[in-house]
Amino acid sequence: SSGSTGPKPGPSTAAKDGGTFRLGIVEPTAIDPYNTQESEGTLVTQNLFTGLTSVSADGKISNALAESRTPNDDCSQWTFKIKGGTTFSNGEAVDAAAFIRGWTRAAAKVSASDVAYHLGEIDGFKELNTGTATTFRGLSAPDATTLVVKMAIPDCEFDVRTFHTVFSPVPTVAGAASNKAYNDQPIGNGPFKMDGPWQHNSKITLVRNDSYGLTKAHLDRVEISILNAANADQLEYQGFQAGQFDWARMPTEQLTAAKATYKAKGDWYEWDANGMNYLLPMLTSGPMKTKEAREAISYAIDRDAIAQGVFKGFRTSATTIVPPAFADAYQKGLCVSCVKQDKDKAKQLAAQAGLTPGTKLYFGYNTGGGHEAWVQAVAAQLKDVLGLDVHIDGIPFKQLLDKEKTPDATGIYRAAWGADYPTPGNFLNPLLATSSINEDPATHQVQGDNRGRYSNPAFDTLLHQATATKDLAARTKLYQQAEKIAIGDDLALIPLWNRSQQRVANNEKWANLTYDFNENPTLATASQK
Amino acid sequence: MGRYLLRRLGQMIVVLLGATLILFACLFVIPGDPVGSLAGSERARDPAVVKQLREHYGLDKPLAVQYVTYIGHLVQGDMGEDYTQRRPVTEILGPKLVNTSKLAVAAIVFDVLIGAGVGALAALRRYSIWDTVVTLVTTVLVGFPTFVIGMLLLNLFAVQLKWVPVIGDASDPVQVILPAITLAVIDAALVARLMRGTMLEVLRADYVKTAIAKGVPRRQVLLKHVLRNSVIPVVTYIGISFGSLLGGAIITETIFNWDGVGMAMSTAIQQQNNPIVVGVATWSVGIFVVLNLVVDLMYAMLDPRIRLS
Amino acid sequence: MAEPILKVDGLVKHFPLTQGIVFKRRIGAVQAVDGISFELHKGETLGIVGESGCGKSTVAKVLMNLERATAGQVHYKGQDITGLTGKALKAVRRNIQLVFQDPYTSLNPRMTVGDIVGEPFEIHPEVAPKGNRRKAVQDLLDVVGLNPEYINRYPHQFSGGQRQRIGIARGLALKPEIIICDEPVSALDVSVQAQVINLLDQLQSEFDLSYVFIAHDLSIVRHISDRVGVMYLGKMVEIGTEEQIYEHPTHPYTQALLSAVPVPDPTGREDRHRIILSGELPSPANPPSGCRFRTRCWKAQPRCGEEEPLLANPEGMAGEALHHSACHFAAEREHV
Amino acid sequence: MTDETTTALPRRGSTDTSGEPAIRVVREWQEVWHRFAANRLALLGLVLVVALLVTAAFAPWIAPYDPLKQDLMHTIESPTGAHLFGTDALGRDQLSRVIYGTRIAVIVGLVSILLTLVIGIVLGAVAGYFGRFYDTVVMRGADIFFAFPLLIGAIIIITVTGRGIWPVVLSLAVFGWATVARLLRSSVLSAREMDYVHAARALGAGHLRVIVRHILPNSIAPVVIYGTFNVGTAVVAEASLSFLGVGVSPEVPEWGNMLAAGRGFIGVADYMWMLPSLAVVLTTLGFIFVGDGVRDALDPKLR
Amino acid sequence: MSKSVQDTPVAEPPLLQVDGLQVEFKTRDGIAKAVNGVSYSVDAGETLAVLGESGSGKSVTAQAIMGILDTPPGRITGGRVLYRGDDLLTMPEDQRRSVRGRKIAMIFQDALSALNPVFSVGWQLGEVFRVHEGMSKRDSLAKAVELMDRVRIPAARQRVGDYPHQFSGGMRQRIMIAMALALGPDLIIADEPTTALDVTVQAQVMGLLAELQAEYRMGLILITHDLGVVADVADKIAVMYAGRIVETAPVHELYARPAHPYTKGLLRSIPRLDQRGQDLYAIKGLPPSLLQIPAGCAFNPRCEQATGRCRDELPLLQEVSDEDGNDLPGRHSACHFWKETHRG
Ligand SMILES: Nc1ncnc2c1ncn2[C@@H]1O[C@H](COP(=O)(O)OP(=O)(O)OP(=O)(O)O)[C@@H](O)[C@H]1O
Ligand SMILES: Nc1ncnc2c1ncn2[C@@H]1O[C@H](COP(=O)(O)OP(=O)(O)OP(=O)(O)O)[C@@H](O)[C@H]1O
Ligand SMILES: [Mg+2]
Ligand SMILES: [Mg+2]
Repeated sequence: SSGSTGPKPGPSTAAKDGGTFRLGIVEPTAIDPYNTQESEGTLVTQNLFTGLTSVSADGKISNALAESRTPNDDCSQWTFKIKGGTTFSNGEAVDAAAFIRGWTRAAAKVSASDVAYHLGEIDGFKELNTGTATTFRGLSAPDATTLVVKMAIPDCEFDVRTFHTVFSPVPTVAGAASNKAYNDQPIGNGPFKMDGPWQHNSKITLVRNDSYGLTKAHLDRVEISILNAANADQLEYQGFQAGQFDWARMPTEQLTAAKATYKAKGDWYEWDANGMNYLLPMLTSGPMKTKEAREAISYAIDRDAIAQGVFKGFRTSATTIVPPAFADAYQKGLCVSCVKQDKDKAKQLAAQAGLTPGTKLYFGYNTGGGHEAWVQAVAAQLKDVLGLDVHIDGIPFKQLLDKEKTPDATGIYRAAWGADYPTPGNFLNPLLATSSINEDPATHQVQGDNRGRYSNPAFDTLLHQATATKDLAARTKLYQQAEKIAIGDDLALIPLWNRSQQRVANNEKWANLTYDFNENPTLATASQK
Repeated sequence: MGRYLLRRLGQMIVVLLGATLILFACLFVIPGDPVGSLAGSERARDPAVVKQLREHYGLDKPLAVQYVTYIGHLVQGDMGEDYTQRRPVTEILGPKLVNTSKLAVAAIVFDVLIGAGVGALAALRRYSIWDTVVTLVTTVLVGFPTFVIGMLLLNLFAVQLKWVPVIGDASDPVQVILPAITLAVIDAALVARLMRGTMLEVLRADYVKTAIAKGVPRRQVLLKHVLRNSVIPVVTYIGISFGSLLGGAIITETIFNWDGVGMAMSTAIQQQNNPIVVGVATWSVGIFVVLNLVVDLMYAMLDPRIRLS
Repeated sequence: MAEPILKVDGLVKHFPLTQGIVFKRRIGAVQAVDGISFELHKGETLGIVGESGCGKSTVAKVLMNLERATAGQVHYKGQDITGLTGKALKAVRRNIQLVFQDPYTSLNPRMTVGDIVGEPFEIHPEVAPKGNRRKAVQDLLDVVGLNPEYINRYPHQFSGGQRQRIGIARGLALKPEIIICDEPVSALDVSVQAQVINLLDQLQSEFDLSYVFIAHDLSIVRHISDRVGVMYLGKMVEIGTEEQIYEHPTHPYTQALLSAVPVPDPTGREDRHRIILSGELPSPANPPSGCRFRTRCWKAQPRCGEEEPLLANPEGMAGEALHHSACHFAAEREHV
Repeated sequence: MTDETTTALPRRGSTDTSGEPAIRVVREWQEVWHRFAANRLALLGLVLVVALLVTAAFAPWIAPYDPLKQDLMHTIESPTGAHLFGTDALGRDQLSRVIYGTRIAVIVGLVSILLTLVIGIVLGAVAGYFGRFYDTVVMRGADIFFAFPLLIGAIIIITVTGRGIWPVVLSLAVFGWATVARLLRSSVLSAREMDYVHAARALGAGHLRVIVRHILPNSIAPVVIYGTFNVGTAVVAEASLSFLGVGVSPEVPEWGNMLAAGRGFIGVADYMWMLPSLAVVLTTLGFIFVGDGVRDALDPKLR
Repeated sequence: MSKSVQDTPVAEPPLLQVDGLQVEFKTRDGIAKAVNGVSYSVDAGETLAVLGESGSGKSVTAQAIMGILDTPPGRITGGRVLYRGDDLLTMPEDQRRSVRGRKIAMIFQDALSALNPVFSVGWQLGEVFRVHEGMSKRDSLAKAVELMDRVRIPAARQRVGDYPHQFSGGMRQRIMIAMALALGPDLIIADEPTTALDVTVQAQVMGLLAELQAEYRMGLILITHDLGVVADVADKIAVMYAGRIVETAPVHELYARPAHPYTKGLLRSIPRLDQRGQDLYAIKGLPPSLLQIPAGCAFNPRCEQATGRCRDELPLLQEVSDEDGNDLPGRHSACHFWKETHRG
């Protein structure tokens, strides 16, 4: 069941104001844009702040507060025209200075922001980030509605990045990122504002921002309950069933039953999201060193059987790293070995690679993510087809990542990636570029996200070309070529399945409700029926 | 007596130091850098950020120094700052502790009322249908893991019957009932069996005969003479079951979305959020030691033959 | 006379007296035993009589090293045993045994009679070789008048008297040199009592055993003892041969005691001359000054409250009947 | 006359070893067995326990399928003739997994409890009997271990050692002994003041003997109850560890794993958690009945 | 102080009458017949002493009367216990409870285990008043002190809050006595009340009992081994052997002329102050096993006069008469050869 189902936003029927929308999330790391990082935090921050651009669920970028975004010829400088006359909910004007303020605040050393690296291409980031400067050299505001961004690393798709919440404007009251009072009750310029501070582990309440500068929201309030991470999906779904929530995820085990109940009612959403699940092979040492070995593994896995048997059809097999949600860049079937299980080919390649039966293969995965079942299925298939001695090892997430980073890591690891903003580069760059290995010279640990240590100059060159290409179609082509090298040829990552998402929503009560790019409900458009 | 208390308090400090030291050592052995990667995300942390955080948390210093620093701060009531939200541990744990205490107290009340009551009933009606029913029910309950019991209860009362909300509010006393029962069930079953066992012995004691011979009504014989003597092991058990309560709280809190320390602890361990782990452990040792001091005092109160010295 | 086998010297045992339930405060001490000295010779029986609560059992326990003496020494064959531990203590205990006063609590409810009586052999395997033990146990049961068939029974299946005999059998098992009997026959019917007494007598003559025999029954004490000590409130008030104590008691308390002995003959019971002691019974936590008996003594004088009478030969007495008595006005009473 | 009253005395150093003694000495264990066997519930418990052990020993012969054999075409199927207990999320036969699960249950349940009991009884008895310094050391030590709730302690141990059965067993013992020790200590405290303990000491019995023969038998009942009761809870604790993601590896056929995997199916495919629960319950029941039986059999007053 | 049996009006039923009481215990080795048809009675103001071999069923009988037998393993298999004519055994529990403590009180043989270790003696003494008279805690405690004084426990006021284990054996026993005396019952069953007491205290306690007896016309069943005490206080005596009454007699007559060989042996065993040097007399042999009570007369294996008849035929309790054939009131013997024993 690829593609997506569910009520489309469509032309809004005369939306009625009012109503309280309720849903559950897990405790975010931060809701202040300087450090908002995961989907849950983004849900809050994005409704509290409006940045330059917005992105639709299917990855189309459009202007939000920006009226125009123009790069110079070599994309070493970007000029954003900002819509005038909008204010923060405290009445302060949202001007270019507000953006500079926000970006500077996030990049400053004291913030130790986990997401500031998104600003890393801007000139002066280094100095700010290491504390040798206190102002952001690359940013300037010739007038109140013009923001000029000078790039240290030219990037022709920089504007796509500005969708990320770290690029939000902040009012002067925000102060430094150590201002805890603000962090817990940010004052923003979004469709909603905070109703009281963040009650950690308990509740976040938003109310409509009636002074919002763009299309105002319809909902009066949004009540966000904070749930235990360990079984949030269970709680969300139970809460939904009990009528306590209007929007929910559900545990994999309950999907079939939930779909049967809610699809007919029109309360069911299902789509392939902007993420990818794959196996991360360790390329520099151990059994996964050769391309043949990786292909053998890939051929040995029966993705369809697992998608049907284990996921009951709620996952679709993947053949790429750039997900199908990126319709323009998507190259179905790129990974040939991913298309269909082929035991003979697998055996043959394994023999070539010296992956003899009985070879030990480490297979790491993180606990607490519900990965146990499919991991066992994959392991069983590898055992069956190739006779490998697969050692599956479930450990906490953090340990898993630390393990992947060590220089002597071998074997395969369960991995997944989700997009921050809609560009193939957001997959290819962090996951596969040589620069993303960023090995610590002292410990030889990987410090970037390319933990498989894939390094191919041809691939790197293509990526560079892509970021320097202004034309979207041409850029996409370059990305496709790069992906072809890394996945099609080298199989540096082994695609497993697309990131499929399912949600239930109370559409008896709500209209104009759908999911957004970050898999969150579109609170800004939703309205009472 | 004052000396006794003082000595116990001194021992309490030793226990605290011991427990935190063991914990520190354990955490040290766990591979990986606690601030090296982001919690719960596939993304690596910026090396610059990592370096900065390591300095901020003093992780660049030797373990012994870290430990001494921790103890130094602890004395001043400062338990450090956690790694994910970068908030003071005391601020994070404070409300959680309150919530868990509510749960624990309610659970202990259930343990005592239901556990001891049912156990006493079984003992009084030994070999009757009651006894069998109690034995069966208590064993069957023990056979079910806490999470199954919790989920069944939640499913029935919150999802199906909608008597209570799924996502509870720790400040509502009614909503503590389900999680407290879940938490108490296994201990209550054990208390019931313990009670039954000791009570059977006490019931045969000569002094019970004396009381009957005095013409004391059966009810009073049971409530005063028998109960007081049977309750001693139960009190002991309640004191020590605190540990299992906190353990059970992890699961109960997960299932009922009860924002308590058990939950915090288990997530913190997974995330290597060591300040929280050490914080919870320090609290729990402290509470435990105090609790057991109370239990020991209660002993002396319940059984005058026991001399505290 | 030869060296005494047991020599007790200024034995003191005080129990702390506490008040309050939770916060126990020490408010004084029960002076259960307060300076007692006596000697026990080989082959001799020393009877100890005295009011209930006067410290007889405590003396027994301290002699056995079951309670640590607050002060004073116990010499066994010249060796001070009060501080012994480990092997040395075990060796001494091999030769001194105690028959407990309370036959209910002194038997392990989870051991069969066979095990209880056989335990001494297990602890001191040199006494009875392994193969002989069962027989030895049966013989012991037989000796104390218990049916050897009961060997597999548990204590709660016996009557009080039967239990007491189990305790005696256990005490006899090692055939120690000294047996301290703390009211060993109080729960027995006279016939069984007679058996036990005869048995003790017989063992004594055969093995030259020494007994410390604590009892309330003065007839029994007289029957079995060579010498008798009379205790009152933690003190020894009179000590002498059986003849001296029974025929020529000089301490008023002893006289009162003897006068109160019930005679197993109902004839003329209405006109017996008993010395009925009056006055407040003093507490061992707060004993009277001077002579401890003075509060109930009909002879009491101001001197008695000021000066503690020592246990010595009373002045102005001589002859056969001369023996130690702790009374300023020690004198034989006409009546008895 | 008086001759009749005296009976032959046991002579010192008598060498009479001839002949069987007239009276049969019933061995203690015979006794206990006798009383145990008279208790119907205890026998039922024994049957359950023996069945568990037999199943564990002969699992490969009893189980209809390979417990690891996956069949992705037939996942999460309700009980049928072919799969009496249905299949799990990977199409493995639930019955076979439950049967193989007995092996781990025996190891986790029995071994961990035995370890717990051994450590707890030794330390508890020492603390209670010797008192003072020993008591303080043991009890404060126990406090340290108490302070870590079992699950949390187990998570820490397992995080250090890695997942597996033995780390689970180890953590159950390491964090369980303190309970036993404390439970035992409190009953030892009252037992050690009994006259029969004095009596044994008066006989010259050493500390070991006094503890083993006199104090333990009279104070162990709560521990026996706790121990047998906890065979089941150990298995359940294992399940909780699986729930928290630190139990044994998920492919291992083990009840806790099955419970943890099945919990998501509450209300959807209940057989997924009910059957392993049933197995745990029956095991627990078995051990509790046996424990009660043993306790009663050991107590001469309760027959 | 002593009252002869004849004084009691005939019309009134005896204070307590035990009639053919039978008690057995289930043991692993079989049924132990501890009490095999015991009958005796006490009138108001009268003292019945129950003598007998240790293990002969004296305490069990008492427990059966009080209704505190362990059931199981014990079982009352027959007989009646009539209190002022009402059968206690068939009485509803509530009614029976109001009799216990208030009308019939018991002094236990083993004082330590009979006192609850976790309550102060004052509390336990006071409980009687709280239960039966609805007294307040404070008043009941004052009463407790009074009682303790009465049984001559030194410094009663200070020790009222102490616990049983802090008292000496004799003191505990006196506390038990105090507890029984508390409400001035009609009947006291005293199971070896003075075994742990020295003679002076014993004399006081017995004196106290006698006083109360005279004052309230209290009946007393005194179970004891102390033939001295019996001689001092008893009005009549019942002698038990192997769960049966083998002889009953008014006190003077029993001592003078026992009518059963067992009684005779018992009396001969008494040590006397004036007797020294020789071995004490003791009845030969061992008490019978209750699992296998010898056929015929239970005493026959130990009896010097036993004949074949004694082994075959169970002697019933029969009236004893003097040489002139006059029935001796209150005298019974369960010996085929009572005549020989009594008159010989
Ligand atoms: N463990 C103890 N703690 C406090 N006081 C005690 C303790 N043991 C005994 N006593 C007190 O010591 C005194 C002597 O007691 P002991 O048992 O030696 O008396 P006794 O002479 O054996 O009396 P009885 O004849 O009644 O057995 C009593 O006042 C008793 O209350
Ligand atoms: N629970 C029991 N199980 C088996 N036999 C018992 C039980 N209780 C008492 N008996 C037996 O009943 C008989 C009578 O016991 P009881 O206590 O009445 O004796 P007694 O006459 O009071 O003796 P003593 O003078 O020694 O106290 C004894 O032989 C005893 O072994
Ligand atoms: Mg004594
Ligand atoms: Mg008796």
